[in-house]
Amino acid sequence: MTEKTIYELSQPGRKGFTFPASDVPSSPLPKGFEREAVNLPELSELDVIRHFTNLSHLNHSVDGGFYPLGSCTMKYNPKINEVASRLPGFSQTHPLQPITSVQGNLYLMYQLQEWIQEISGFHKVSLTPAAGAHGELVGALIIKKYHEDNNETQRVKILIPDSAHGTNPATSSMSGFVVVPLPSDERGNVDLDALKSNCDETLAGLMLTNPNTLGLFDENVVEVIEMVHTAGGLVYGDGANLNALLGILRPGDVGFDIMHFNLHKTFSTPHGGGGPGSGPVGVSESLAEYLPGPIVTILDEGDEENPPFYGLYMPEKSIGRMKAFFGHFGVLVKAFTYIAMHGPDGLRDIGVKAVLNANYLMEKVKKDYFLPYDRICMHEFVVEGTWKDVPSVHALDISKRLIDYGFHPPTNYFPLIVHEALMVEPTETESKQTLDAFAAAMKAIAQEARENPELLTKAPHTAPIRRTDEVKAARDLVLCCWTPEIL
Amino acid sequence: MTEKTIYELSQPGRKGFTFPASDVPSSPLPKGFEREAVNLPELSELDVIRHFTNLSHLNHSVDGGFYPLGSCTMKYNPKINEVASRLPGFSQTHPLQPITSVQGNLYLMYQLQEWIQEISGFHKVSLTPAAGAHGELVGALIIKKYHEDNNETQRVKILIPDSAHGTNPATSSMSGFVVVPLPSDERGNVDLDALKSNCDETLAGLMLTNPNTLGLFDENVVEVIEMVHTAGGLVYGDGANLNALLGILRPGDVGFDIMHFNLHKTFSTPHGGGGPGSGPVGVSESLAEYLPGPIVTILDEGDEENPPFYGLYMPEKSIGRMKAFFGHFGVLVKAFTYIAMHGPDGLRDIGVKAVLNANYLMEKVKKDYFLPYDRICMHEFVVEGTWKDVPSVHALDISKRLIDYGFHPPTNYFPLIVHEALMVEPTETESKQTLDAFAAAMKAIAQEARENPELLTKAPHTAPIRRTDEVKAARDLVLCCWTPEIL
Amino acid sequence: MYTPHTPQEIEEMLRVIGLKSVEDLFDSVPQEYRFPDLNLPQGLTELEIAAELNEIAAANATSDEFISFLGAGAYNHYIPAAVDAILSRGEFYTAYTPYQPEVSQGTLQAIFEYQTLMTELTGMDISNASHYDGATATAEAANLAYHHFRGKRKKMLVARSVNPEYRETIRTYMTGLENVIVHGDEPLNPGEDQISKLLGMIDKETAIVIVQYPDFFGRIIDYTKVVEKAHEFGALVAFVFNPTALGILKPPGAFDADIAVGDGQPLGIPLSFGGPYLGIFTVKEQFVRKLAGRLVGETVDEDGKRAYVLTLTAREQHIRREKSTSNICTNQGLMALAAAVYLSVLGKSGFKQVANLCYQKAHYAAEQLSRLPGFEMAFPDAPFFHEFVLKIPMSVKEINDRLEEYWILGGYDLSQTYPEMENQMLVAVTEKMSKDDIDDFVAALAEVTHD
Amino acid sequence: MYTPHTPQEIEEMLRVIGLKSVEDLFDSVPQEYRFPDLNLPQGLTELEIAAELNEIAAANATSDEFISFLGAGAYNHYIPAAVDAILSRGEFYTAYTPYQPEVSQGTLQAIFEYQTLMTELTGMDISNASHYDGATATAEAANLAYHHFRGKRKKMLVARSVNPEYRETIRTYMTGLENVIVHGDEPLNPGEDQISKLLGMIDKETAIVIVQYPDFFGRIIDYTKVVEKAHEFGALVAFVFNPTALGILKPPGAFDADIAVGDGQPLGIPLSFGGPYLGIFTVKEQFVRKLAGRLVGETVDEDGKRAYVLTLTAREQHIRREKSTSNICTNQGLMALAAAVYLSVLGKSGFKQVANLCYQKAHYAAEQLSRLPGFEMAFPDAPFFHEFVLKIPMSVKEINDRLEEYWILGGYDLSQTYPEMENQMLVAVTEKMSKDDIDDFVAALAEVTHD
Repeated sequence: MTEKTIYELSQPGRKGFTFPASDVPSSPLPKGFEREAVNLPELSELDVIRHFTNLSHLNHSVDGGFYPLGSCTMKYNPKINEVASRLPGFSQTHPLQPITSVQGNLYLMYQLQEWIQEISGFHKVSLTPAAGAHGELVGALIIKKYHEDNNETQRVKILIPDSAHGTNPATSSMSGFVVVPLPSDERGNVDLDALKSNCDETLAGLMLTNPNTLGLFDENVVEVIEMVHTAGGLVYGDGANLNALLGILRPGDVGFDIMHFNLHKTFSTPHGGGGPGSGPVGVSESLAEYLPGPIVTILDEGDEENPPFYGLYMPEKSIGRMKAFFGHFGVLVKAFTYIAMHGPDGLRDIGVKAVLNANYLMEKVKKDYFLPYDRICMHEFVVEGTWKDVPSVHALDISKRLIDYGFHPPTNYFPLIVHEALMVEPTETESKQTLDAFAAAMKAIAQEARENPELLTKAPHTAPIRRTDEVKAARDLVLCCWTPEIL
Repeated sequence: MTEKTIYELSQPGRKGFTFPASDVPSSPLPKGFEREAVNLPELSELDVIRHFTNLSHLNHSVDGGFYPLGSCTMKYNPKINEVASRLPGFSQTHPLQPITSVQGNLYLMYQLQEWIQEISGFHKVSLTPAAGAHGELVGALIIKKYHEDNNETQRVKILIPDSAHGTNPATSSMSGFVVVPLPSDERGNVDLDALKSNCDETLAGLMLTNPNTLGLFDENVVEVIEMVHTAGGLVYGDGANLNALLGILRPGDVGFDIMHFNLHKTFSTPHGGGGPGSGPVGVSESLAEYLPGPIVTILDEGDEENPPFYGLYMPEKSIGRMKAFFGHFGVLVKAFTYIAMHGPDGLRDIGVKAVLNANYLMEKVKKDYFLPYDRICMHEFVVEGTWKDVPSVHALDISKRLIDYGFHPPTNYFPLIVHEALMVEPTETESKQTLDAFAAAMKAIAQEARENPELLTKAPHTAPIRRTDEVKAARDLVLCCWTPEIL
Repeated sequence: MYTPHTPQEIEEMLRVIGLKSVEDLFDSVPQEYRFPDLNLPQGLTELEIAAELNEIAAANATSDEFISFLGAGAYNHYIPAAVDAILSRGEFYTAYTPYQPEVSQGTLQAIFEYQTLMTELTGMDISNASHYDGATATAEAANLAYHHFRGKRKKMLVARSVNPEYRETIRTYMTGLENVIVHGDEPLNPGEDQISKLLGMIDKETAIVIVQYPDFFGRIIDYTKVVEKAHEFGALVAFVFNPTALGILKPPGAFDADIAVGDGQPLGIPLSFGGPYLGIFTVKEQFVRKLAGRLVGETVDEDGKRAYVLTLTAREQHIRREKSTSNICTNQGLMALAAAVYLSVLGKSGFKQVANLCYQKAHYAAEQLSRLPGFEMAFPDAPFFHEFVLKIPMSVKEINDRLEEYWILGGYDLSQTYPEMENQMLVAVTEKMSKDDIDDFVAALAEVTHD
Repeated sequence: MYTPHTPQEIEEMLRVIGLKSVEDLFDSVPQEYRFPDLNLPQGLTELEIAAELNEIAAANATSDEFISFLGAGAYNHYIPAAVDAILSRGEFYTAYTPYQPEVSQGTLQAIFEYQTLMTELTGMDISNASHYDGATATAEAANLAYHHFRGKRKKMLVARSVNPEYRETIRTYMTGLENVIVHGDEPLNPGEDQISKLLGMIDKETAIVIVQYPDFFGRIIDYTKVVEKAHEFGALVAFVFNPTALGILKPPGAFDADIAVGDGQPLGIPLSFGGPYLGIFTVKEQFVRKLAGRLVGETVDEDGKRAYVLTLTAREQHIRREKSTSNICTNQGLMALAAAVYLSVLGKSGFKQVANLCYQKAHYAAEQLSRLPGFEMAFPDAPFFHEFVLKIPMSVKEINDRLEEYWILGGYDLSQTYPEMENQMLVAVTEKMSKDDIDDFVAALAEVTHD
C-alpha cells in the first residue's frame, strides 16, 4: 500500500504540461538573478492523477464513513456547496476589481453578515477571519483594544475554564494577556466561586466555550456573564460548538460580547483535510467599531427599480486587517448557500437533531464506558476510554480499534479534565442506523478488551498502515522527500 | 467489504431531496391512471454519496492503475475533456433548438467530421452512431443498401477473418447477411487462398480488423482489399484498433470503403464503466449519400466579417436514422478537444508510442509466455496464458493473480484462435516504469505457477471479493434487489 | 501531449525490442501510404483549447439563459448536484465494462441497483443494464419481437404518436431483417382515431405493437384494448414511456405490456444537445433470455459473500457471434449510474413531487395559453402529462423567431415531422419553470401575435 | 434538509434517552432565551438556490469575460483541469486535519510532498504545512522573530514596497505583543532609496527585516546588502516572495534569507475574490522548532513501513496552551494540495515556462505602454517580473472606468494605498494574456486618453 512520492515517480525529461510558445518579442532575463529550473518532479498528467487518486484512497472522510471527531463537527458537506463556489462568476473575480463590477459578491457577503448576526444575536459581523483560531485572535485583540481605549490597561487577565478549547490559552497569550484557568464544578459548569475570586480590576475578560468541550451547556451562563460584566470584563464566546445552538439560543441574547463562528463546522463548508476554514466574528453594539475589516455595507439603499449598491468599509477603531482582502470568499459562498437552504426552521432542525443524536448515542455508549458527567448533553459527549479491570487498554487503543470497524476515532485525550477522554460528536447528518452501528462497535470493543486486549492494543489491523513511530518522527525529523544534510 | 444495496439502506419516511412547492393552481390527476408512489429507496443525500463513493472504491480504473485490457484501448482520459463537455454552453443546449441558437455546437461537430475525415482518409463522416457496435451496424446496413441499389441482392455473404472482433459476426447477421469465417495464415494475416475462393458474385463484403485482434498489421492489406473490390464486394474496416494507425496510415488511402471510429478508445473519451461510447462512421466518396444522419454541413460559407453558417442535412440515400438526435454530443466535445490539442504531430506521436509500448512489453513478456505470432506487433499482442509443465494453470488464473499485483487483467480467451489467450494492450499513455512493473509481475507469476500454483488458481487474494460463482448467477437469476417470485 | 516517454526511455525501449528507430516498428505498413501528412491545425495547449472551447460554447444559447419550452423527447429537468459529484469520480468513469468482477463490484452493484430501480419504475419484471437511447431501445424491442417469433411474424405496428425519430430508427434497424413491414403510423384520415386504427390492424402476422405513453403529443392514453387485442393474437406490446411521468402514472407493467422502453435522459442526464442519453429496456420475465444487452446478476464469491457479475453472457455476440440477435456490446454505463443516483437522491417522495410539479405547471400553462386569442389546445379532451399541443395563429417558426427577443425558446414545431400539423406547437413544461416564467411566455406570445 | 431522521426514528431515540419530546433536550438552556424566532427568509430548495446563485454570480464581471490587468497580490493564472479533478475528490475535501495517521496517509503524504516542493521552490530548508495566506504568513514571520529574541528585540523593519495589506496585517498581529514597533515603511523622501533607508535603520534592536521579492511594484531587487547588514546585527530577514517568479529567479534561500513567506494563490488556486488562498511559510533549519503551524514528518509504522505523521506537535497550542507562540491550529490543507498538484502537473519544464511567459509578456506590455504619449514607466531602470508601475496622464480610476467599455479591467490604482503615487497604475500580466490582448489594452488606453 506504500505509495511512492512524486519525486520517486519523477523521470528526468518527462513533461506533463506545456504552455503556448511566447507570442511576443523576447526580453533578456535580469542579470544576477538567474536560477536553474526549480527541481520540481517530472511527471505525466496520468502519473499525477493516479498518484493523488491513490493517496486519496488512504484517507477516511465524511463521504466515506462516520467521522465522530469530537468538537470538529464533521457533518455532511452538501454537494451543491461545491457547485456554488465554483461558479465562474464567483471563482473568476479578482479581489481588487472596482466594486461596481462585483456587486454580486458584495451582496452575498452582506447577506451572510446579516444572517449570521440574526442567527447569533450579535450586532455586527466581520467575515474576514480565516479560521476559528484566527477569529479567536480577533476576539482577544478586540478585548485588548477596548480596554486600552477605556484607559484600563491594567486589565491583563483572561479567564479560561478548563473545559475550553485548546486554542483559547494560546490566543490569549498571543494577544499579550495573562491566562488564568478556571476549574469546572461537578456538573461540568464553570465553578462560580473560582470565577468570583477572579473578578477584579485586572480582569480583561472570560473566554467561554458553551456548550463546553464536555458537550455540556453551562447552566449558569447568564450569571457567569453577569459577573464578568459587573467586574468590567468582556465575555468572549468560542463559537466552535455553535452547531448545538442553532435556533435554540442566540449567544448575543444572553450577553456574550464577542464570538467567532466556524463556517467549516456549523455551516457545512468542508474541512479540506485541515483547511480552508473560515471564522467570522460577531460583536455586540458597543464593540462594532473594533471589528477587523473590510466589512460590506450598503452605500446606496436603492429604490424599487434599482437594487442597493454595496461597498466596503473599515470600522473606525478597527483592530486592523487580519489578512489580505476580505476573508475566505469561496468558503463564504458555501455557508451562504447552506443558510439560504435552511431558513429558520431548517437551522433549528440542525440544532435539535445534533443534540438528539448525541444524547441517543451517549445513552447507548454509557452502558459500557464510564460517563463522568451524566446529564443531558448538547452536540457531543465525553466518556472515559479505559476500564479499571483492563488497565492495559487505553483510550487510544479503543480509537485505533474503531478504525477496524470502519469508523474514524473520536477525539482522544481531550478535554484534559476527563481521564483517558473519548470525545464523540455524531452531528445531525448521521442516521440512527449509523449511530446504532457505532454503538454496537463500541460495545463489541468493550467485550474484546476483556477477552482479547491485543485486538485493541495492536489495532488497527485493516488500515493502510499500522501504528506509527511518533518518537522517531520527532527525533529524526524528516520533513521533506530528502532530509537536508544539515539536520 | 460488502456494501448494502440502496434498498437495504432505505428507511421509510426518510427524505433526501425536496422540490419547491407548486406555485400554480392545482389540477386534478387524470382518473384511471393513478399510481402509488414508485417504490424508490428513501435515503439522505449523505446515504447516497457515501454509498456510491464506497462502491467506487471497489472498482479498478485507469485513474487508479494500469488497465492493459486488450482491444479496449484503456488510455488516460485527460481531465480537460471533462471540463469541456460540462461547459453550460454545451451541456445546457436542447437538441431541437433553432440552428441559429446552436452554431457553436454545429461548428464543433463540423470540425470534428472534417478532422476525422482527414485523419482516416475517408470522404465523409457521420457522427451519429452511439458506439462501436452501432457504427458497425451502420457499415453493414450501408453495404446492404448499396448492393440493393445496384440490384445485386444476391450479394448476401460477408467474410469475417477469425482474427476479427466478436461483434462483427453479430452485426452481419443483424443486417441479414450470411457470415463466412476466413482463417488466418501462419503470420496472422488473412489467408489469401481462403479469401480468393470466396470472391464470387455472392460476396457482399469483407469486415476486416486491421491491425487485427492479434495486434498484427495485415501485410497483404492492399491485395486483400483489391481482391474484394474486384469481386464487387465492399470492405468494412473495424476501427476499434485505429489507435495504432494514427498518423501512420489512413485506412481510406489503402481502399477501405467504410470504417467506424471508437471515440472512447482512440480519442480518449472515458469508457464510463461500459458507456457512453461514440462510433462515428466514415465512408468513401461513392458511399457518402448512404450515411445515417443528420450530418452537419455549411449552409452559408460566410465571408471575412461573418463566420460560416452551419446546418444539418440527411443524406439522399441514407440508410436512415440510427438513434434520436445527432449522436453522443457530450462525447464528441471530448474527442474534439483531444484532437485539437494533438494536431498532426501529436496524433502520430500517439500511434508511435502505442506501438512502441506494445512491442517493448511483448519483448519482455515473451520470455516467460508463449507468443504464437512472433513478429513486430502494433498496439497490442497476444500470448498464451498457460504452460505445458503446469497444466493446472489457465489464462484466467494468471489474470486473477495480476489483480493481486495491482493490475487489471488483460483480455482473456480472445481472440479464439490463440489457445488460452491473454491479449495485452498497454496504450501510449503508460510509462516505461509501469510496463516494467507489469512485466516483472508477469515474470513473478510465471515462477509462482511452478512453485505454488495455488497462488494463481485461488487468486485474487487481495481484491474486494474472491472469484464468483457464475453458474449460480445464471441459474438462480437474481437481476434485481429482490427476485420476483415468478422466476 | 499525454505520452510520458523521455528520449532516453525511447532509446532503451528500442534497444530491448532490437530496433534502431521507432519508424522501424511500421515496416509491415505499406510504404507508399506510411506516415501521411495530416492537414490539421497544429496542436493546442490546454490553456488555448480551454479558451477556444469557452468561445465555441458561448456561441450557443442555453436553457440557463433562455426559458425553454422545448421537449419532444429531451427535457430540461433540475439535476441535483450529488449526481455529478458521483459521475465525476474517476473510479466510475475511467473504468470499463465490468468483465472482471473481483475489481468491478462498484460498477456491477450500481448497475444491479439501476436494474432494480427500472423494474420498480416500470412495473416490469426485468431490466437490462441499458441501451444507447430511447430510440435504439425501441428498435431493439422490435428486434426482440422479430426473433421471438423466429422471423415468422413480419408486421411491426407502430402508432403515429410514437416519437418520429424513434419510428425512423425502428425502420433503419428493420432493414437488416427480411421482409419486415413497419406500419400503422401513416397520417390519420380525418376523424380517424389512432387506437381504433391500431386495433383494426392487429392480426396474426403482427409481431409487436408499439405505442408511446404519454405519447409524443404528451397525451395520456389508455392502451388497455390495444394490449388485449394484441395478446389475443399472440402479438407483443411495447410501451415507449417517459420515466418522469411514471412518478404519478400507472406504469406499463400495470397495462400488461410485454416490453417497456424509454429514454432515461429526464433522470439526471443533461440535455447536452441530444446525447449521451440512456435507453431503458425492461421486459416481462419470459423474455429474459431474449433481450439484448448486458445483465448484472447477483451471486456469491468463493467465501459465500454476496457478489455481482455480468450474467447470461451466453446470449451475447462475443460468444454467440453470428447467432446472437443484437450486436450491442456495451451499455450506457455512466448514464445508468446517473439515473440510479438521481432516483436514489430524489427517493420515493422527491420523484413523486417532481412528476406532480411537471404535471401541475404544464396544466397551468395550457390553461393560460389556450385563453390567448387565436390559440387553442389541439386535443382539448385528452389528459396530458407535461407536454401538450397548441394550435397557434401563425407558423411556429415565425413565432419562435420572434420569441428569441424575449429570451424564450418556444415549443417544438410539429410541422417538421407531422406535415398535417401546420401551426401546431408542442409545448413542454418542467419543474424548473416558475409560474412567472409561464406568465412571461404567455405575455410574450400575446405580444408577438398581436403585432 | 440534510437530517435523515424519520418521525418514527425520533420517537425511538427519545424513548431510549428517556425524554418525551426533543424540546426536553434543552432544559439547561435559559428558558427566556430558548427557541428564538429567527428573522430569516424561509429555506430554499436546491433547485431554487442554484438559480439564485447563478443570478448573484451573473451580477459580477469575471476575468473570463474581461481582459484583466489586475494583480497586486492575486494573479489570474491558468489552472490545469487536473488540479480541480483532485481537489474535488471527497476523500480529500471531506477529511479533517490528519490526527489519526492510520486513516489519513493520503492527506499526510500530500502535505509532506507540498513541504518538499516549497523547500525546492524557495531554496529554504523547511516548510510548514501552510498558513492562511501570504499576509498572515508574513505576520507569523514577525511573530517568530519576536519569540526568537524572547521579546527582547522590539523593532520590526518592513519595507514600504511590501504589500500594504500585508503590512497592515503585521501591525494587527503585533498589537498583542508588548511595545513592538513596526516601521521602515513610511513614505520615502524625495531622492531617498528604500534599500539605503532600511540599511540605515538596522540596529541591534532590530528583530527582523521584511522585504518583498519581487516587490509590490513588481521590481526585482537585490537584497544582498540588507541581509548582510541584518545578519551583522543578529537580526533575521524574511523575504515575501511571489512563487511564480521563483520559476526563473534566484530564490530567497540563495540570498541567505532566514524566513521566506508568500501567497501560494498563483499555484493553481482560483482568484475567488480574495480567498481562500495559501500562506507559504519556509525557514532555515535552525527555526524548525520555532515556526508556527503544522509539520508533517516521515516515520515508519510498526511493520517498518514508511508512514507520515504530524510531528513536533509539542510546539502546538493544544499541548503548550498559553506557552505556545501562535494559536494557529489548522493549515490551509486543500490549498496546499492544490499547490502540490499544480506544481506536479506543470513539473520542472512547465513551471519554468509559465514564469518565463509572464516575464516576457509583461515586458512586451511595458514596452508598448510606455510608448503611449503621456505614459511612462515609474521605475524605468528597475528590472521587474510580471508587474510594473505605469505613470499615466490622468487618474487611474477615471481610466479604469472608461476601460470597462472595452471589456478591460485596468491595473491597480496605487493611490489607494500609496497617496504619493497619484496617477500611477500597477499593471500585471500573466501567461493567460495573448499579444492581442496586450495590444488591445494599449489601443484602448490610447483611445481613452486621446479623447
